[in-house]
Amino acid sequence: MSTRGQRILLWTTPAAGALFAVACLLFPVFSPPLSPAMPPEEVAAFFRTNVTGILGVVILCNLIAGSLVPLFAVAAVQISRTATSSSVFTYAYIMCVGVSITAFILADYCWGVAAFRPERDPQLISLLNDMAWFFFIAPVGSIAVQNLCLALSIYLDARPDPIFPRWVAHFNIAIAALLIPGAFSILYKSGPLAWDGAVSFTLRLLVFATYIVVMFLVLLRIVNRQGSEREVLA
Amino acid sequence: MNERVEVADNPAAGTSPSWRRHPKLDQWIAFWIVPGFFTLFGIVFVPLSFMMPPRSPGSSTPEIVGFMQSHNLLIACAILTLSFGLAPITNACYVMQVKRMSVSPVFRYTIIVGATTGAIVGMLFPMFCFGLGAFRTGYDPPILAMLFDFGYLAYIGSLGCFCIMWMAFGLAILLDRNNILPKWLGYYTVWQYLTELMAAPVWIATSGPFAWDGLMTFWFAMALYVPWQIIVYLCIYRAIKNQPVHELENAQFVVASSLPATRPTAHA
Amino acid sequence: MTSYIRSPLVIVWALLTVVTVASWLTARDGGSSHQVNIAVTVVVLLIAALKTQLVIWHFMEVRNSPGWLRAVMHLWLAALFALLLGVYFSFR
Amino acid sequence: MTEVAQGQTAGIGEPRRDGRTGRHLPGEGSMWFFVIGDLVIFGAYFVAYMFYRGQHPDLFLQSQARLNQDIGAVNTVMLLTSSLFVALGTSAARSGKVADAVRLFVIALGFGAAFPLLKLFEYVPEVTAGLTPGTNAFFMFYYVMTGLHLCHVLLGLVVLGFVVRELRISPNPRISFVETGATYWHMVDVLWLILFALFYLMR
Repeated sequence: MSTRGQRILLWTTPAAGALFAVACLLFPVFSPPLSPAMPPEEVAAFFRTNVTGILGVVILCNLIAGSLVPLFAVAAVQISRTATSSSVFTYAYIMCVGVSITAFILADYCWGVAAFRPERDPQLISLLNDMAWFFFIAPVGSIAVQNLCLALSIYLDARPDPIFPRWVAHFNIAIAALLIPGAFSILYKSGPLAWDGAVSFTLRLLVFATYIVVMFLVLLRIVNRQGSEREVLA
Repeated sequence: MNERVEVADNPAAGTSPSWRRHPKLDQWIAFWIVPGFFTLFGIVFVPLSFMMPPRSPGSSTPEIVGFMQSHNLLIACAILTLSFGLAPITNACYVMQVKRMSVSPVFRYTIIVGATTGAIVGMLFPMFCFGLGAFRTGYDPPILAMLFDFGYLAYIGSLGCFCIMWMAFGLAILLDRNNILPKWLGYYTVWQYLTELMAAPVWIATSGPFAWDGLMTFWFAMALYVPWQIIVYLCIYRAIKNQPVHELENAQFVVASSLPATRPTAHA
Repeated sequence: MTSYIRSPLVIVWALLTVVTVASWLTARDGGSSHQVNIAVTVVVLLIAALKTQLVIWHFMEVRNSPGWLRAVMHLWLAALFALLLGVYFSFR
Repeated sequence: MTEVAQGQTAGIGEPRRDGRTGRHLPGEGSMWFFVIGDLVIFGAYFVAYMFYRGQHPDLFLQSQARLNQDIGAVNTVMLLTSSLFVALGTSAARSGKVADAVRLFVIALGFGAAFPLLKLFEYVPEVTAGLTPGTNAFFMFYYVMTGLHLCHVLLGLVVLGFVVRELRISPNPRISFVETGATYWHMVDVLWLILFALFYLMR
């Protein structure tokens, strides 16, 4: 079985990553990130003055929302190839990817709906904005579990010549640990843990970007090494 | 888990620590996460936030505001946000056993999709409705009341994704010829489907036995669901324990290692 | 096929149908003014219990089943109708 | 037991005697687990209905008066007749008369299929007259319980279909499968008998 399909899908990742980076840099809500302490009237005013920028990025993100899925799908295939006794982590990984992507899409929608009619009651605009930030920053539970599934599969790989290098497991656990504080962003309105803070926002996005780049390179090497070996399908 | 202790006494093969050589370790890790996850859930839902048993849909506005803006609710939501990723592991345990059955892969793919959508609409979304209400003081009471309704309706009234999941799971058990899980568990799973049907009226009734905190929709469903959840895990425990080593997906590597192939089955 | 008409099951079925019609007529007469009517309720519920017993016993073949199953079925039937009547009368 | 004496002359329609014990569990044991459980669950629902009925007797009585008792009674006879043919079919299959069994099960399927159709004639006028689950507690109970039962009926029709299929295509039909399907169908009948009394007839 050839790995051509995996390689083709894997190579969509750089394009997806570039589009996400552009979206992130262009998004008015992120430069600088809106403070959670902002009163509803100011949030509404912000949306009124930035309709074009917000809607543009929202539509772009709506289109590219799932474009990192191929990377995760290739990761899932490689997880299923590790010699563990079952596919349990592959299944958990796939479900987590579905949940994470949906949370991102919901965040996108909430920002979009807020910008669609910015003259709406400021309370509602603020509510939509809060909800969008919640969905964007907080649901790290699924990403963390995703990484842990990958890491455990690597640790437990019984092959004499393991699929993944062992450091990838450590790396995934480190990434999970760095992402986890994001869950507590809903408890704070200021400081590093608030959704515009150094830990929940800046660190989180940088960590995630690093993760995508590293995983892309790792998977590229693994898929190239896989050669004609049969894929173990879940 | 006594197998693991004994295996640990074996001389390690290669450079890996010996605990990693236990052939079913991945399944056992996933399995033991489950009770932990449900215990955490129980603590967060009941004594921490009093989200469960459900508040009455007929609560007065001050009651709703008081509940929605309690700090404990916010902490509960943060904990759930952190741990809801364990739900897919829970479901992966079912899916793995379905994979071992003699049935078509459509069953496990159906369960995967049902579980994914279920985690989103049945957990992520209601959690954020409650979290949002608690996050910002100063929302208008009608907005809080809407989030309250949305949260409970999405949590208790999410039907279709679980229907399809229980249907696929129950049918897979009934059609299976490998006897991975007992047949009567398949029939019990049919009642899970029944409880989802019973929960449909929560979208209509605002009080009485069919409201989301009602006897018919909530308490009877709980009386069926809680034992089911426990029984299903006992059955999955047995299924993992009884799985012969040569059927494991890593069998070719495990048999070659220091562990004798017959050893774990001797405990089964 | 005609030999099936002489089956004992047909007699059971005839009995079931007759009591169904009887309970239906009872309820119609008693129900013209839709008042609480204890007599109608008791008759109707007892007929339902009888019919349930007949179906379980003869159609489901519980009469030839192991003792535990017959015990369970009797217990269920007795408990259900006792509870139904008990709850009914507790609100009188 | 008087049946034991009859056992020697067991003819058509008489259940087979199990040579070893004289007692025989019809169908699979797991189906009986389901049947008993389902009866207990429905029993709990029935008692809950009686309880809430007792709290608002007038409301329930007035609402009950608006149901169509005639269709209810006809449906009862439909299910009873269907059950009779299922029972006859089961015993025919047991005594090896597969062609008869197929015919009897098809007739049973016909009577069974009349049930949802008649139910439709019952529901549609009620809903168009504004009697929906949201109307009051009685109609909520009525729609939920009859709806739940209707789901059982539809599932039962599918099961009967599979029984017919087994009898037709299998050279050596599994009697236990036929018995399992029959047991389920009789349970559906039992549930309706009680539903009919509680929702349509009692005062």
